[in-house]
Amino acid sequence: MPGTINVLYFARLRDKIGLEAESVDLPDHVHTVGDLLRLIETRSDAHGDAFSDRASIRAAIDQQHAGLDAELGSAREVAFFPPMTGG
Amino acid sequence: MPGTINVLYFARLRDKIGLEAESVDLPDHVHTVGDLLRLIETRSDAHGDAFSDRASIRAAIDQQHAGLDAELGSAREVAFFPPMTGG
Amino acid sequence: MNEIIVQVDEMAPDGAALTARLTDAPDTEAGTNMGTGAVATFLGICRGEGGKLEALELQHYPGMAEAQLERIARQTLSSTGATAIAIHHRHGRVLPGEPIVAVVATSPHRKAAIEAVDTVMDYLKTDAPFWKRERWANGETSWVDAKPSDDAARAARADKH
Amino acid sequence: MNEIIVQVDEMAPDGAALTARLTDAPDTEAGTNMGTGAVATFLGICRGEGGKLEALELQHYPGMAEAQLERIARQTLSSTGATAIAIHHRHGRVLPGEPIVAVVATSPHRKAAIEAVDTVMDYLKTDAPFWKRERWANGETSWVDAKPSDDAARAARADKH
Repeated sequence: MPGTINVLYFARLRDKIGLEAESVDLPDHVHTVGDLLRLIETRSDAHGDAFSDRASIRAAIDQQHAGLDAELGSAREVAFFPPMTGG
Repeated sequence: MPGTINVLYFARLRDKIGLEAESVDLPDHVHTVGDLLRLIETRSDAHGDAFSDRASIRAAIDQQHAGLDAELGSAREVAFFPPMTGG
Repeated sequence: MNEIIVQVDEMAPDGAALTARLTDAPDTEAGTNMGTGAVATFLGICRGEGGKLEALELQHYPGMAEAQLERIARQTLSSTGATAIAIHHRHGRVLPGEPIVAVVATSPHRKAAIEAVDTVMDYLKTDAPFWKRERWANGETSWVDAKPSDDAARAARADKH
Repeated sequence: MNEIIVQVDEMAPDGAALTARLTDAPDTEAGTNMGTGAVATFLGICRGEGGKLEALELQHYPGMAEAQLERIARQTLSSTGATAIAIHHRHGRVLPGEPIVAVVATSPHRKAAIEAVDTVMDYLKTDAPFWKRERWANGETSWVDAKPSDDAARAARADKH
């Protein structure tokens, strides 16, 4: 597992956190997308607010849809966002 | 009822009869599209051949779909043709 | 106001041109109130049948053809909730790869526009006075037979609406 | 060979241009074997909401957007039997009346092309990483919420295929 990972935010999450992306150092106990989420939401009140409505959080690992229980493995990029509204 | 009516043929019927249209004098006993058909098919062997497969004959009165039992009324134009193949 | 455009001639139907006429019209609901959220288009193309077909020749009933397209469009507007429908049906000689018919429908939301285009095509197969003759590369010609499945689809529409 | 075209940029999607790219390609089955009998097109348009909307602003996930459109097109080709699919999805600022997305599908017969366009649109709603924000004439902005009905339609597709 790499020591750091690039985390991207979109839509409401980007607005609340005020960042498009940030680099996050991964402690050893972070294995899944859900672990990463619980790590990130403690970074600031804004982060906490952004992730407070768990039901509306979706994620992708290396640009593929992923559930919160998905293993990060050797992922280089994880994105968090609300449900998509394309089309 | 007018004394004469313009009769149009399309597709296979036109090919067999060899005419796009002809004017037909209407005897008093011709009231419906079916009456007209039975009158026309006696005009020549070609006419008889064109109308021999009754199941594949469709008709229109003044450019509106009509069944064989439809009254000619004051119609000026009747068309005979096989089932349509548009689209 | 609903809007209907029908066109019957020997020109190749052009979906984009039809769409422009439907949506750019300055005094139609589709054009000016900006309520249109969906434009569905269908183009029917002459298949080459693996190189064996030289051309389709479409005979039509002038006058009745235009009247039937208009009737089909009007019926479909009321049954689907589409806001505008355009139909351009060609007659005469059509080469493989060339369009035979273009149908465009607009609506606020997707389903009505797609359903309208599909419905118009079902009706065209059975109710529009056009007859297709295939001219084969080997010199033979044959009238295309109507498909029982077309009548069934047409009947299903009539039952539903 | 099946053919897929995807395009993600700030340009207005153009159904006719996409169709030309799909059907004129010299080395695709859709273009050269003359087997294409049907071209269905769908254009999603920004509604003006009765003059209250100033613009839609579409945020997207670069890279993933293109990959997802490609995946959706590939999946839909195999589930519907369409022979070629093109998707052009816009991001950035879109004014009322302007197109957001264009989808084109070709097939030998009508049903597969229409079904393909409808299927792609269902998947785009839930699987394509775009997020719409409404900018209102009164200065307010609001992110568009995903519709439960979109998830239901998406799930129905997944069940069926």
